[in-house]
Amino acid sequence: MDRFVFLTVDGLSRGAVYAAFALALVLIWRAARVVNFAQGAMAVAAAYVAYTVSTATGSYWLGFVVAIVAGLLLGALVDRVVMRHVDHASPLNPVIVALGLVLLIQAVLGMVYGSEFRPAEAPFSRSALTVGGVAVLSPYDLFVFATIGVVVSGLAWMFARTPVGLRMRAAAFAPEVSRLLGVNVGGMLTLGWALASGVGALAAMLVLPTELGLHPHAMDLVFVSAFTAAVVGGLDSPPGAVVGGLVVGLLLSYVSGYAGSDLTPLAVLVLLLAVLLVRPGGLFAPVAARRV
Amino acid sequence: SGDDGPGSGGASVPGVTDTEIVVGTHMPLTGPASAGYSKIAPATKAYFDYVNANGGVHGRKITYKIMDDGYNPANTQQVVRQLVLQDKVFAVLNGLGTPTHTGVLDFLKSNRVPDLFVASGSRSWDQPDKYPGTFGFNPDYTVEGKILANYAKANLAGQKVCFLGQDDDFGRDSLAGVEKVLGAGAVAVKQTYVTSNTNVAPQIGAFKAAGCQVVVLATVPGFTALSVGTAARLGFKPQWLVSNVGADHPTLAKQLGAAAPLLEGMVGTNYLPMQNDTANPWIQLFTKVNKEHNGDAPFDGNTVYGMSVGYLFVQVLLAAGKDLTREKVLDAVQKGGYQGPGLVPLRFSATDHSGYGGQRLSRVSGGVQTYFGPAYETDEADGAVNEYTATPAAPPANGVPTVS
Amino acid sequence: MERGLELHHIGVRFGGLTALDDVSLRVPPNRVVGVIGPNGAGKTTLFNVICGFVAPETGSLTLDGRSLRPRPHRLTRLGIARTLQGTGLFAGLSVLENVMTGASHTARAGFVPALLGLPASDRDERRLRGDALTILDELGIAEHAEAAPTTLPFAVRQRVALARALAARPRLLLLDEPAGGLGADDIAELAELVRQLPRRDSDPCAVLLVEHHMDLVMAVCDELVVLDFGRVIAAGTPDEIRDDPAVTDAYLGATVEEASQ
Amino acid sequence: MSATRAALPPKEQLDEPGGRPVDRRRGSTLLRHLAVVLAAGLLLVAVSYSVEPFRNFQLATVAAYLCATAGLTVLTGLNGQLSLGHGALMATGAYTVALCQTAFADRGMTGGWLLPLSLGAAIVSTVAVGAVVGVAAARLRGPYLAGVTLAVAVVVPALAVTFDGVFNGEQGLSVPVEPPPLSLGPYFPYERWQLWVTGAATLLALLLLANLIRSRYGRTFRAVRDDEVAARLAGIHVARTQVLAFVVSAATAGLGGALLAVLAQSVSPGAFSLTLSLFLLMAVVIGGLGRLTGALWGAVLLVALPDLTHSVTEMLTLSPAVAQRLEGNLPLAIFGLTLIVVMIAAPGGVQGLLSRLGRALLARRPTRRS
Amino acid sequence: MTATDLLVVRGLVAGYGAAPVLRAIDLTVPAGTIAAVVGANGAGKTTLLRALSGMIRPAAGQVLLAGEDLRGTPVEQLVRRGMAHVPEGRGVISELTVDENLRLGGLWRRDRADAGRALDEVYQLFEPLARRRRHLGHQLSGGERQMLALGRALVGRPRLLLLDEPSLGLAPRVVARTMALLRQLRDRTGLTVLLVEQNVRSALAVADQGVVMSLGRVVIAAPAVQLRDDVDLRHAYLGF
Ligand SMILES: Nc1ncnc2c1ncn2[C@@H]1O[C@H](COP(=O)(O)OP(=O)(O)OP(=O)(O)O)[C@@H](O)[C@H]1O
Ligand SMILES: Nc1ncnc2c1ncn2[C@@H]1O[C@H](COP(=O)(O)OP(=O)(O)OP(=O)(O)O)[C@@H](O)[C@H]1O
Ligand SMILES: CC(C)C[C@H](N)C(=O)O
Ligand SMILES: [Mg+2]
Ligand SMILES: [Mg+2]
Repeated sequence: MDRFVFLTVDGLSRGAVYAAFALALVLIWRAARVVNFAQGAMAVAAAYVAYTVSTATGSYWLGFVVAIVAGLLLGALVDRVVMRHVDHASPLNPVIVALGLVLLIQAVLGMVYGSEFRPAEAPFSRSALTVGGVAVLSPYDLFVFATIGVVVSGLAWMFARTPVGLRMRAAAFAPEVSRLLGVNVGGMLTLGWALASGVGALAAMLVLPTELGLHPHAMDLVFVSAFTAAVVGGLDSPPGAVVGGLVVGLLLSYVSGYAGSDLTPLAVLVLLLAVLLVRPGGLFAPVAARRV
Repeated sequence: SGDDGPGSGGASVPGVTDTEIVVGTHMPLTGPASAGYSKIAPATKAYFDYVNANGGVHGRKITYKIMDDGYNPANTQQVVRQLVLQDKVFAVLNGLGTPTHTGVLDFLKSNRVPDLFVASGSRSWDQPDKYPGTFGFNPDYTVEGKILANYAKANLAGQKVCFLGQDDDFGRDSLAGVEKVLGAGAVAVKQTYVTSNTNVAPQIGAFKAAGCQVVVLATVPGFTALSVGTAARLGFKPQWLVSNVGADHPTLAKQLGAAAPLLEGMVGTNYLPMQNDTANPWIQLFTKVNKEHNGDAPFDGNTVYGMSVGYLFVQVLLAAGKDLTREKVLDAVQKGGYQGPGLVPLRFSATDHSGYGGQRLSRVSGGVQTYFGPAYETDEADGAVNEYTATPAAPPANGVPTVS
Repeated sequence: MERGLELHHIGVRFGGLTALDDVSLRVPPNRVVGVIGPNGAGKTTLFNVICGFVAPETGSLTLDGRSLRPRPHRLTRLGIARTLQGTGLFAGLSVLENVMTGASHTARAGFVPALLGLPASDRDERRLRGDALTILDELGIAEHAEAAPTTLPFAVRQRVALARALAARPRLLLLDEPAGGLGADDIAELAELVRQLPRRDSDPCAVLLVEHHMDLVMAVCDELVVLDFGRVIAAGTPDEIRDDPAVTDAYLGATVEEASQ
Repeated sequence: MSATRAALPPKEQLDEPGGRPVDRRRGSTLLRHLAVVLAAGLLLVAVSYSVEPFRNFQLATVAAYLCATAGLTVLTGLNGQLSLGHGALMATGAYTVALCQTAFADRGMTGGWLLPLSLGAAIVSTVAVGAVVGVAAARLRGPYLAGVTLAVAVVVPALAVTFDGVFNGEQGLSVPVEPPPLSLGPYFPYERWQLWVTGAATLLALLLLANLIRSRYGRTFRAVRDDEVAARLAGIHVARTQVLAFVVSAATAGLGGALLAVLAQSVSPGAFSLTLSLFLLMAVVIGGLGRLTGALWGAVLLVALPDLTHSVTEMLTLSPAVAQRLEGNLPLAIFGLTLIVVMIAAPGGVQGLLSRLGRALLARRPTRRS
Repeated sequence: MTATDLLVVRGLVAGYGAAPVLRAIDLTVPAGTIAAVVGANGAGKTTLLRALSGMIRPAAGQVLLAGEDLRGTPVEQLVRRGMAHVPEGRGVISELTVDENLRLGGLWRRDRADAGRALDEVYQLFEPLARRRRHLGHQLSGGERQMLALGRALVGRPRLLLLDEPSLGLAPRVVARTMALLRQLRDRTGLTVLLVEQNVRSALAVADQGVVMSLGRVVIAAPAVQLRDDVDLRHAYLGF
């Protein structure tokens, strides 16, 4: 029983960080209809900037803020300099360009920072508090949950309730028509990329302390888990990303705990199939589109 | 480019001219596995450059071609073929990794390319009958497991021993070594990890739940740090006994950052001089080479490793004589008896192609990793773990070996 | 044996919205039946039921008296073909290939002959291509056979869609707003074409037509069914319908002049 | 939703597959394609004699990759299904061939027919795996399909570790392959023999694929890609077509993996990582999606580009301190940058570029004459 | 050009590739009038509207809206100048709800209160939409989408409305009502409409001016009554 509680809590805290990163993927999907394979590399780049600032100033929080700002800027930059010029007629094109970006960013990071692991500090203790003899969440986990809660509800509110959110959705779904309706589609796209990349950077800052450390490839595996989470939840749904993240986190924890960590990839595939064969658009899929 | 001049023996030897010897290697310079390892080959090259600056070997300069395989066996296939067929290297030196190098054994054999000092502790390299041209360098993982277990048996008797290993040969061979010494049922909890899953909390949680007091780690550096960090989070503080693969303190400390003090008391193994032992003449030599020929890159265990490989190779070239051929090099290695920076014997002979045959234990104390106790040697079978008492050799005055 | 397609008491609901309510109708062989009704009355939904895209909650269908549980890809085998509102052409296929695709179900050579490039497969292809060219010719658009559909004027695209449906040699053709976006001349030609379909020497077929263009409807239909809020509010010959006040009220409405008052 | 179609064909690809006017297709498809394949085969033999062993090996690798990229072209380019998991299908073929060849060697069996048998087995096993994945894939679209295939790409190599009793974990299996037949002479270069074997297998696979693309199956693949609803109304069973495309694609990918294993004489999970799957996709898109020639450029690129960028960086003389940093990373950076620039400048890929060039030249000629 | 000419087009040339579709279009639409543009399929009517609203960049010529040259004005700025374009094929955003689609039409406006009023008016005008506020665009029938697109343009209270085949797919009754509505809006609010139609009869019934296009040119622009009633003209240019 203790083991179960332990694995559950551990799974939830891992799941929360997957959720954060999945959220970034959902954002960019909603804003630009692109699965941004470069999200991980971009987030790591922002985290390196934070690392540089933190080591230079000794302030974690300054680095934290700088990471998010760097993420926002990098997202805008990627949109303006690269993605804007990609022919989106085939949705594969942006995917391939994103993969190119991954190579480029990781290589540049490798050149600038080397391929050693750098420490990724956590701003709060990661030691679990013990309640009744059972280790439960650590202060850091609580920080992660709170941050993600704020971000998710903020974004959900923005998308559903604000004019900017409506504009962003319209621009993503129907750019031509939206322009005719006075929406600055280019601006919305850039905003979408910036927001997504900012959330990605935030997620990286939350994820990295739980990973091996800071490394150009540090988010590769997280990307795979987070993409799975986003797909399980439904790529169009921010709450779906959160639920998907938690589900994936729990699954990985239970499987490694009870069956062995070599079975985790298989478990992820089974989860994906189980969910998608029942709901091909993810758990939180919108109403199936009328096609005739 | 290598076959345009004949060796002095008359017949053309690939990669050898009167003025040059071309050797190559495959290394992970990029990708997730490159952390740490990417520094080995440049260190080796720096040592060669140092030797070249001092006149080379028998008047020949050594050219070292480093190919990046990203730790991907498919790339290894390509780059090794490029080295052998295109660049016509004389030998492949210190190719890194078990899965990567396993794939090219047959190719190297059929092209009769000497395959020297593979950078991995797998036992695959020690098959003189099947692969007469292949030689290891690292002590094999079973030897290491035995030595770690021997320490536990002698100094931590009665404590509950548990084991975390990588889910491949590395982990398996190491566990086999541990069980050879402690007995088959003696390891209370055995867990494995895969590099594609960076959450080791379930495994560490299991150790804690079982009340493990000693945990043997057959882990790469990233997962050593991760395990130690995770254990601390869970309030679990066992005695760590760590394979040399994942025990380099500077690497671990860098990764853990502020949490580096968690490494206090960690027992590790190694078989080369400790990089922080500035009194050691080998370290002095290598530091100098690093400064002059390696852009004064950060100096750590990988640097020492790379230069030690270079030193051994130069020794072998010298022993092979002026009329260099591939056969002569293999003979020279098999003749054995090389003394260098290593703390334990190199076991090369006609029937043994494994590398170093032992380890010495180190401990982190006060943030410094230092050796303690004697060096040990043993075999990968059921032989006893013995102290190895020979005094280490001193480097030659100019840092370049001479014909013995 | 004059039975054709029959719908018995079909009901369809989307959530709380009743799209079709107890709809019965019959399309006898070689007749042109029109379905008209206000926007959102359920006309396209009716087609979707016949095609199997929408499963009715109540009611049943029969084809020549035999019970029918339609599935879209089996339709052409049953002798039913349909065009889509909009054109639904394959953008990456040439016009000719689009039309050949319509007759997919008639191909006989299997996978292995196709893989090996055996004559059986080549023969199939030649036959399909010949048939398709014949139909294109019949519709007067053979010159566009090699063109990409997206480069063609709308009226030609509409014809390609029609040609693709005809390539299946249907006994019943479902046309969903075929005149949408066409000019007066094109509509006149279309009317002529539709009128001819039941009278053709080879492969005559019945037509079920959904259309808002009254001139066309009145000119080609033998019978009309009027839907409103998913229910049949009138049925009869075009003349009967034209004078039905309920229809005028729900659908035809007044002229622009009258509506302005 | 735009991504439900993995690939809208650029307009210029309409004349796909192959020649443009309809009526040129009079004679037998088989004979026409056979002629091309034979010519290519002869060319390959001639080339194999005129270049060094390493180039032979590289060409053989191109051939092996070509199987996989051609399969992916059929799936993604023609049928519009996105697969991030073709590396895993290659792994399936590779491991099958390894197990077969080892079994033969262990029983002391020899003979020239064993390798084709193993390759056949590899195809069969990949078809089985492809069918299973394909059935799931047929229900999914766009990124959801990408998600599942991504998981497949991660799982299949991981299984080699889970069932290490059979697959020998990370270290993998070796693939015993017999030397060239003695009838070719005692000094026949092994690499040339490798090129012959892989070249022959690949050409055969391409022949079949080309036939298929030219048949009604090719047309139904593309119809399903363009408009599923219209395809169903045209009497096409969409799901079945998608599964078929997946299976065909898997079969060739499996063959490609098997050939790669034969070339390398070993298999290990690391050789079939997610990265490989992603690179395959990049290769087909850069080569030019939707055409077999595009697949060829993609395969060439997969082999040549790392080599090319490596030689470029080798030409620069760098201080050891800088070299330390750039080593390995600079080629990757160049590769990434090239990829981005190519995709922006020529979204139709290499083949699209060549067709445009060809058309421009054709268009100019008549004016010159007049 | 008089002060009351809201839209003036001079020598407009535009197209998609090398060959222009529009060859020197001249057109004047006085404020508060309805101009019906008719012509065969492929004449370039849609292209004209797209060029006017900046969705394709004209190769030559001038477009003046209330005397201001529109050259170089980005598409998204045109609504702020009072021009609304309801594109061919409706342009309903199928992933958004009916309500969101409509709100989008007034989002650019500073006067939020009036935008809200305009929204209510549209719901009153098209009650099928009011019944489907929360439905997603793709759930609507063809005709319902057409209403939504028109209503969305009206929420922005434009001065000039560019309509591309609004009658497409609409029931006759709704066509008549839509045309009547245009006339009402013209009379009540002074709305100016450039109406592209295949349904020549309905279009000419409400229009003040008839413009016939053929092969990318305006072949005749005349008072609508004249085109409607002059049998010779009708035969010559409209074929009925
Ligand atoms: N998949 C669906 N989900 C929800 N509502 C639907 C769906 N399909 C149709 N409807 C609704 O059912 C009603 C009937 O729609 P249908 O498309 O059959 O109308 P129609 O008669 O073809 O109209 P039009 O002439 O405008 O094309 C409409 O109100 C429509 O909104
Ligand atoms: N996106 C495009 N690319 C290339 N050519 C086009 C494009 N759109 C239209 N055309 C061509 O431009 C010409 C004019 O088309 P346009 O759509 O303006 O005609 P239209 O008068 O609106 O016709 P319809 O009544 O069919 O709507 C046609 O020949 C058409 O083929
Ligand atoms: C590179 C080596 C020192 C260790 C590595 N795990 C291997 O055996 O492949
Ligand atoms: Mg309809
Ligand atoms: Mg038009």
